[in-house]
Amino acid sequence: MILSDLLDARVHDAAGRALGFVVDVRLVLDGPPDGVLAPPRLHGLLVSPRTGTSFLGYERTDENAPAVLARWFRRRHRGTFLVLWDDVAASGTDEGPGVVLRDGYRRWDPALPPHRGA
Amino acid sequence: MTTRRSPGRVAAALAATLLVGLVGLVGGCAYGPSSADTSAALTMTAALDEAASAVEVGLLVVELVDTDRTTTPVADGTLRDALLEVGSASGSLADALPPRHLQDARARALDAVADATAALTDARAWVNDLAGGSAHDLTGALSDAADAVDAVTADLEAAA
Amino acid sequence: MKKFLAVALGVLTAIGGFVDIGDLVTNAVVGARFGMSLVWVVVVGVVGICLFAQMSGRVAAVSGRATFEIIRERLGPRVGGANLVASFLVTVLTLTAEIGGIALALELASSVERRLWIPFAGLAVWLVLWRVKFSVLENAAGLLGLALVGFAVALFQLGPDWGELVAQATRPQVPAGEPVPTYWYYAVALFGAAMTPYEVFFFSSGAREEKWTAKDLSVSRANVLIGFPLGGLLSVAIAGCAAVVLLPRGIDVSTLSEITLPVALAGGKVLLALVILGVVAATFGAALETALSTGYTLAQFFGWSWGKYHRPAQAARFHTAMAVAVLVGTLVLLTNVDPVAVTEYSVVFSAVALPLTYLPILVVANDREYMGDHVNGRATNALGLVYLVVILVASLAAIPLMIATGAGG
Amino acid sequence: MSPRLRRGERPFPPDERLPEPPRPAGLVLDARLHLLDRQVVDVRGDPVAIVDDVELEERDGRVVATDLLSGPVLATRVFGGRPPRSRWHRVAWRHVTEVGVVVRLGVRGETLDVLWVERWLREHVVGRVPGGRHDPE
Repeated sequence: MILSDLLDARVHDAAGRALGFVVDVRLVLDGPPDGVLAPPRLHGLLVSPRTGTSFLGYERTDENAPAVLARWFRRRHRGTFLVLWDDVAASGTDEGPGVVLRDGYRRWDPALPPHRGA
Repeated sequence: MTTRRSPGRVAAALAATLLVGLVGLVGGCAYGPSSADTSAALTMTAALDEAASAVEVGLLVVELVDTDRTTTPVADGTLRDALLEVGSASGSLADALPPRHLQDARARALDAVADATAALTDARAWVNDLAGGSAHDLTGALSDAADAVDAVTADLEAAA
Repeated sequence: MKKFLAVALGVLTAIGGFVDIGDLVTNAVVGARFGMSLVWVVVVGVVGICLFAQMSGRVAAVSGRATFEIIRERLGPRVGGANLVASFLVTVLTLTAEIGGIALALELASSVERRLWIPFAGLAVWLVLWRVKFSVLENAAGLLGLALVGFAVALFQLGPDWGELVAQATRPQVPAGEPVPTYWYYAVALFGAAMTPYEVFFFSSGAREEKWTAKDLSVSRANVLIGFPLGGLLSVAIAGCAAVVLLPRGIDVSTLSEITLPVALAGGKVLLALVILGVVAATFGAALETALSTGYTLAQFFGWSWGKYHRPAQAARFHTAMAVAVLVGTLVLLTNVDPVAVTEYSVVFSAVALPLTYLPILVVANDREYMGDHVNGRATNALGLVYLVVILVASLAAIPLMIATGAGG
Repeated sequence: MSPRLRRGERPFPPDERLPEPPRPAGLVLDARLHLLDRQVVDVRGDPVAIVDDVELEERDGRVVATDLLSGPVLATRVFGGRPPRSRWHRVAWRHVTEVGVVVRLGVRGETLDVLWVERWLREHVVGRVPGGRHDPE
């Protein structure tokens, strides 16, 4: 699997209801190191009702300037949420079903933890 | 369930574009039969403007050479550029297809531009020291050509 | 003292490097047709390029990231790739115009036909890129380009009615007989001539070439904020010469030789020779900058090793890309296209391509991960947003105006 | 316009406040925001490639990133589709020493196969032109 198989994929819940698109993939460097750093573990998916323009990063960080731009990009990404990888039931690699979440999945606040550690 | 841009909207945009285009076309034709006259007259005045500009360049270059303010390569290069411009003006005039009542004006325009071309070639020969004559004579010839060009331009503008 | 010298040298090269074939041709064309009534656009353009260059230079110095690395990272491969294609094409078009400008100026200096100078000019540009150190190349071209001060000298010697010129500039009106869309078309062209994308690619990558750090920011800011406005004054002087000498005579500028007429009239052979030298140097310098920018944009988008601080063999793809760009520009000119016409198109397309380059820089200049304490202040951001709107409007208006006016017809 | 759910089809109210997720123990990276399209530099700071994509693999029930990918995968990110596995140019994650504004490696770029075009041009074109292997003057 490669990241672009997941990015922009459609997301459905177990009942087949469309929830949006994968706009980013959250990785966590925990676990035993592979070389200097731990290998990034697939932690969760960020799902937004629309794809595209997720690139500017305003929607998930505390960057606030210039205020007009920050507000605009944030508005475009209202409704974005994080689902943990454990809640993903299936992820088709091709055009097929896209990402399907398991029954009883939970939605979390998409904001990044304020300090990224080091 | 998702939309890449609904077909309805695309169709609406297309229709709007077409409509604007059509209105533009009809608007362009709204001048009726005289529109062909206007466009021929416009082509011809634009060509005459180009020739007038080139003749003014020639006058300025002759003045600069006469007062020893420019070098021969620059003067020669400038006159060659001016000659290219009158050449292009004469091409546009020949290419225009004016209505009957402007045919005479076109003939005079071609004559005026031919005079300008001759005056500029004389000036270029003089600048390169390949011909005699004085700056005064050259200026006279160029001024006459400029007057002729202006006269035809005025006639065309009156007729259009 | 050392710092003062650095600022002085930087300011002088910024002045000499500001004017390129685009500024030269567009200002002369506009001066001869519209007098001083479009000077306000030069002011808007100069403030814009100061803002943009200053931000991109700061981002490069603090984060070590040059402009196109930022564009790729923030816009992603699709939108970033579209921007790469647009910026690359505009830069190659500008490079073509600059090489043509070198040939035209050499033709005036020698009376040898320009077609014979074109391959020579292309080869000389490539050789300098291949063998000469960045700092030498930047400073020599900038200092020789200062010879264009001849246009300002000429304007003073012409002794114009200053009150009239100032009145035209401060109370701009569309001159009688000129259609309004044509006025705005040339406004966009002048804006594009002052704010060409390659200047920013070159400036930010140059910060990396010279290994700037946050400590160099004050020097770089002084270079930009003093050098570019003085370069802008030079642009205005070019327009002024045309407005004083060519406009009253009804001469339309369509060749480089016509641009030099006012200088000969005012200052005679010596000043004329100085200005022709300045044109050769300015176009040569700009040809180097645009050629480097083609390499910078490609290398930064694809992550190649780049920079003049490497031997060519250590930046093989970068040097290959530049050589191909110079070759393409030279071959295009050999088809006998008019370099002045190429220039007029290049400045308009510059205005079209600008927004996608400007926006990522504005965003990253506010990102503390990159910039630490050197993020934009409130005033910079306010101005930055105003210019975002100006740049967008110019970009969107450019093509419709070009079609409506028949490219200025 | 990029694909999006129409307003009426959105399953959740847009301004809902969601709970904060459990805070993981290690460094958190959002792939698009912090990893993809970033410059990769080698141990000396020389550019190697851009992170065009990332390969993931299931290991002991966890999905982890094993390699950074570069080269032809870029074209498929632009135009869609998927290049054959044989044409992926990989940089193993174990070489990565730091993820910041750039992705830093602990090895020389020369040793990695992603640089084959650069090496080919150097050996066959640029290195052969006189002056190609000298410092600029």
